[in-house]
Amino acid sequence: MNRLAVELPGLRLKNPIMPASGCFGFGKEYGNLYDLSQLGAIMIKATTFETRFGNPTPRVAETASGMLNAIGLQNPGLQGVMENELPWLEQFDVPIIANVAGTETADYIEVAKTISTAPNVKALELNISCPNVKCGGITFGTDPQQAQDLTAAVKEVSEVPVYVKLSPNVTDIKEIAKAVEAGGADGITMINTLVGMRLDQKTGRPIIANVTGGLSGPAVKPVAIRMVYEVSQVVSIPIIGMGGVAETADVIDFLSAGASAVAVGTANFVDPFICPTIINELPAKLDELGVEHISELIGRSHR
Amino acid sequence: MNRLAVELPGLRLKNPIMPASGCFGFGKEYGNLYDLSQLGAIMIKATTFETRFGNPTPRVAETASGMLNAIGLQNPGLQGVMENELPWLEQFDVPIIANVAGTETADYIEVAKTISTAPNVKALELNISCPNVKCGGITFGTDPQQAQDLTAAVKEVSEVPVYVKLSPNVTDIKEIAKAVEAGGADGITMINTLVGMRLDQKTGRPIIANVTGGLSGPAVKPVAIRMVYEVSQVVSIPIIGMGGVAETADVIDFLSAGASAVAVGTANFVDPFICPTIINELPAKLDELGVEHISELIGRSHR
Amino acid sequence: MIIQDRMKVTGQRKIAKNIFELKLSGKLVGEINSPGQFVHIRVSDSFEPMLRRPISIASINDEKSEMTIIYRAEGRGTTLLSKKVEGEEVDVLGPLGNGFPVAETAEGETAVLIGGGIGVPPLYELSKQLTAKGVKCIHILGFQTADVSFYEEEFNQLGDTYIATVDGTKGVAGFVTNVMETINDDFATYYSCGPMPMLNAVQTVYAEKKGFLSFEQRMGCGIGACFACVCETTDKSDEKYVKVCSDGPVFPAGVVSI
Amino acid sequence: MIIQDRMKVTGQRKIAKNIFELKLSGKLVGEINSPGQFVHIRVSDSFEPMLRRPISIASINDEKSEMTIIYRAEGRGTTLLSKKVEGEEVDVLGPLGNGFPVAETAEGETAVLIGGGIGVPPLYELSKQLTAKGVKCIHILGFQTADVSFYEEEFNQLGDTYIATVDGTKGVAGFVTNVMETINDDFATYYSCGPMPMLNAVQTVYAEKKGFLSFEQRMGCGIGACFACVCETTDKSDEKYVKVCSDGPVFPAGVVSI
Ligand SMILES: Cc1cc2nc3c(=O)[nH]c(=O)nc-3n(C[C@H](O)[C@H](O)[C@H](O)COP(=O)(O)OP(=O)(O)OC[C@H]3O[C@@H](n4cnc5c(N)ncnc54)[C@H](O)[C@@H]3O)c2cc1C
Ligand SMILES: Cc1cc2nc3c(=O)[nH]c(=O)nc-3n(C[C@H](O)[C@H](O)[C@H](O)COP(=O)(O)OP(=O)(O)OC[C@H]3O[C@@H](n4cnc5c(N)ncnc54)[C@H](O)[C@@H]3O)c2cc1C
Ligand SMILES: Cc1cc2nc3c(=O)[nH]c(=O)nc-3n(C[C@H](O)[C@H](O)[C@H](O)COP(=O)(O)O)c2cc1C
Ligand SMILES: Cc1cc2nc3c(=O)[nH]c(=O)nc-3n(C[C@H](O)[C@H](O)[C@H](O)COP(=O)(O)O)c2cc1C
Ligand code: FES
Ligand code: FES
Repeated sequence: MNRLAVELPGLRLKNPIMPASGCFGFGKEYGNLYDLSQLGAIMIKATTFETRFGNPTPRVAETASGMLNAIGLQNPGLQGVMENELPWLEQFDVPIIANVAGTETADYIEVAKTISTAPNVKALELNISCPNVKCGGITFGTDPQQAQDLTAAVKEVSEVPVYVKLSPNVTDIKEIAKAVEAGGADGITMINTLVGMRLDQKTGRPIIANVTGGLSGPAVKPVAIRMVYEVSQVVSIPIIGMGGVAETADVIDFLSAGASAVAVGTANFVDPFICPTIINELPAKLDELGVEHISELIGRSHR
Repeated sequence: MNRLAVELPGLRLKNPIMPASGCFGFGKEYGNLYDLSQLGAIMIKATTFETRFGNPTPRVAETASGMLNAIGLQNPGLQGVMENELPWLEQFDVPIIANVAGTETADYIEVAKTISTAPNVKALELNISCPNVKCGGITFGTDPQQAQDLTAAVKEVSEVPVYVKLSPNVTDIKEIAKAVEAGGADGITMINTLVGMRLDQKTGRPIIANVTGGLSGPAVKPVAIRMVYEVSQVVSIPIIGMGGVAETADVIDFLSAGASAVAVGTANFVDPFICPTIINELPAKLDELGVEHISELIGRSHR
Repeated sequence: MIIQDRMKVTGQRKIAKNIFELKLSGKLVGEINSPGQFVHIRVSDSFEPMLRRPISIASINDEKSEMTIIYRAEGRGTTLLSKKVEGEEVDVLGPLGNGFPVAETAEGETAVLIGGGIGVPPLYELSKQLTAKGVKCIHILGFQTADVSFYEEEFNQLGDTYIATVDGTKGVAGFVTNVMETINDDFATYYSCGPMPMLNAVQTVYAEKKGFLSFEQRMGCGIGACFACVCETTDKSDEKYVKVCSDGPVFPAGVVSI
Repeated sequence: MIIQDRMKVTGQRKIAKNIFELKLSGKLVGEINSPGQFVHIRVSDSFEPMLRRPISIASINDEKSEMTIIYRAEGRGTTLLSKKVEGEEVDVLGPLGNGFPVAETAEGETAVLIGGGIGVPPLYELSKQLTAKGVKCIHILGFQTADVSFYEEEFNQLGDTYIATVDGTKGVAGFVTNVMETINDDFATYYSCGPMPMLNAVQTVYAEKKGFLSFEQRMGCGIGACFACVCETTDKSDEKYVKVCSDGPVFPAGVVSI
């Protein structure tokens, strides 16, 4: 028996650890550093229908125990991802979760329909929470009805289970979670970034060219844990938790809060080997906690 | 001319630096460490009509570059504050901003009516954003209509200008800000804490007895700066900014974002002399920035 | 008076598994007025970790303006503290709180000092001051296991010292209460510091005795301003509370509701 | 190959106002393949500061597996780096990016190396490798003021070295371009690293020449995965872009849209 294996809709995970979307590109760079087959899954960078250049630079700024980013969904577009990125990833024994983004419903549908047919794409992650694009993205993520409708529309065309990625920039995240569940979501991924800003000390102007950026990293972990704790108690679909995971102990916290698997974002930049390191450390951590199988930890904060 | 002096409704501030509510008690403890007359103002701990014991302990937990608290508005009640706390503070040449809290509108009115008559209370800070009490508090802070109504009701009875303290736990803080301005608020203070959680590694249970707590400290500064930036562009009443101020550079950032004065919360626990230290460092900082008077910095991020 | 002092590390050594003895010198030492007071230590100049760490003063050397603290390096903060080397400076706020009342035991009387784990350190300075004034001290020190026990020799030099370890690897097998049962009870006062369940047990066994207990709570400010560290009192009439940091950490037995 | 190495500090000294020269040894040095590559340094084991800092490799000593970096201690991260002392370990990711092409200048030809401020360091290893293969190097180094200038002596030993300072406190008063105007233009190649406006000016003055420019951008990952460090290219046809960290930091003049 594999103590770390977790089964989720569409996903047979060797272990519950995967890089978060946008923090791992399409895997190539990290694939030069270690064998990607070690990973539970890979959440690839957001794919839009058209090629996107993204926002002007500077696109990142450092903050206390965190960072801001406003990449703006730069990606080679659906065709590029289908032709170059996904086939390259097929050499690894790892399920791919394709992060799908767009400006309007039609875009999402187009991308979802096509990308869900790629042989290694085992699930979609519907990005309704990107704070860094002018239209679409986050507006779907802050209105329950829109979130539900988009989920339902994408579910209709997708060949694989659909996870919806929630924005933390809302008054009541439980409401959005229930809406996407009602829309037919197979799972939830959370959280995307909190909208933040950093100013240049000398000029007083925003450092990020896009003015605002998304806050990620250990700084946001308390908010992420709280939201996973809240949402896991009001929906019955599984959650892939993220937001500030930087070490093995953080994974335990997300599982305890109610997540069934965990994604690692910003920490990949600090330590490019963080995902395999955590995977290797998990068994000893389970021993320390006196737990046989990792799934026993899920939701123990509120059991 | 005093380069640091700032004038706000009801408040003639020697300088724009004041301790934030709940992080300075009623001044006695810090009064043993330095002369409180140096401060621009003092925001005293939330006062409710009745004496409150607050939440069970543990009430605080540390997080990456921040902390969680769930004190639960412990305070000696209106009568105790009027009889013991405010008179003691009269020995100092410093305006007091009284943080007013309650469960329902009637409580707020009762406290506001009485406390605004104290000779050294120059303004009220309406706490509609405390995340750590079961009812009242934050619900007023997340619904624009309720926020507006409460503001209007308190304005009616208050003898001094009323500032409303906003919660960051909302989808659109601009909306709430506009509502309290419409309700007659003389100013806005922001931000209160973000709702967060920390779990015990061994048991997986929440560390804070109240389960959730309010996140403060440098970790939240990017969110606070973004919100001050947003709100200052849609209201014409002044803002007292806070959230993660820990050094002089942070003050510059809040002013640049659009605040007219700045409160220091959590950092008092790390360095009890932080307020006077910042006040002493400000003139040199203005020189460095080539600014004659501190008010020239206000809102320069979006001018 | 409470001061914020950049104290100099004059020595640091490991005295048991994960247990460190750190010596700090600075003018703060001149302000200490009773054993059992504590200091609030900033372990890093950055905001990570954010909060100060409360640690009891284990002994003081007035001539050298030096104090010793003993702590377990466990979490992020104390682990960083354990890396400080001689010559480095540490930002210390203190002395804080009210310590053990030495005056409550008269010359010639006997006092029993009961410590558990990292509650043991403040009892050392207490015993030094009590024995110096002619009080006979009996020490009962409880530890998890022999590996993490410390200062047996130091306490032995001041008075009879009994060790209890939960796993029996040193001294009596069991808890401090197992030792307490074997001790003559013609003593005047007891003083105790350790985990809550231990304080509770001690207070129950010695219900008839005059005693003083030192408490722990998670802290924010450490000086009484933030209301993080409150404990309810046994006086339920008026929702009374005390703050561990500024009213305590030492309270007469029976005051704090355990 | 890119590796993550805990490199040992073998020396650190201040060489100008706020400018430090740090020597690090470790197996990473064996992976460096061209001057102008950089490393991504984690300055603390905590998450504050969060991100790694990109710093160019200024020179390498293969026998000692040692490299030198030169940096300005300015913000939180570089200030922490400047506190590291001999014997400490530093977490370094590298070597990263593609450096200056030494092969583009043939033996016997002349190369002009133009550096500005903290853009000067990578030119030192470049000059060492060019001169070693028999290229004549002319160095033009621009600084704000004499106080922050460094390595004049080191560059002088490799070839003619001209200094320009904005305030005229050392060398020519003005910018590197003021020196460039006085230089014989029968050289084969130029290489440049410095602030954007300087690169732009250099590129414009030497529009007819073969040149290579090293760029800076704020970075996240440093290895090409996060798209933080993109620059638009002059090829506007297809929204083309390059990543400074993995496609650069060195590009042929004219490729990146400045
Ligand atoms: C008055 C007083 C005196 C103390 N004296 C000593 C002593 O002499 N020696 C010693 O080893 N320990 C002592 N402690 C306990 C010590 O403060 C904690 O072990 C320490 O703060 C834990 O920090 P960390 O960095 O190891 O853990 P982390 O897990 O990183 O701590 C996270 C946060 O929780 C707080 N915290 C965690 N455990 C405790 C605890 N048991 N009590 C209070 N706060 C805690 C920390 O201060 C910090 O804010 C004392 C505590 C108090 C209140
Ligand atoms: C490829 C490359 C090579 C470099 N080589 C050198 C060198 O050899 N010597 C040297 O002194 N400097 C060099 N720099 C610039 C150096 O990276 C920054 O000065 C440094 O990151 C600033 O960090 P800080 O802690 O001082 O500032 P902070 O203000 O604390 O930095 C905050 C954040 O902004 C980033 N940042 C700030 N300024 C810059 C900048 N100019 N370029 C990129 N990121 C920045 C930091 O990396 C950090 O993420 C290089 C930059 C790049 C991209
Ligand atoms: C540089 C960067 C780029 C990101 N791009 C995306 C993206 O394309 N799609 C998406 O859904 N989330 C994106 N995110 C959000 C992360 O997937 C993740 O939700 C967030 O960063 C919180 O996790 P962390 O704290 O571990 O980074 C990005 C985050 C960062 C830092
Ligand atoms: C321990 C603690 C107690 C607080 N109590 C109150 C309170 O009673 N009323 C209130 O309006 N805000 C209260 N706050 C919020 C602060 O006033 C401030 O809005 C927040 O902490 C953000 O600022 P900071 O990051 O500088 O701490 C409290 C914060 C802390 C940390
Ligand atoms: S720790 Fe703040 S009141 Fe005790
Ligand atoms: S820094 Fe991440 S792509 Fe260049």
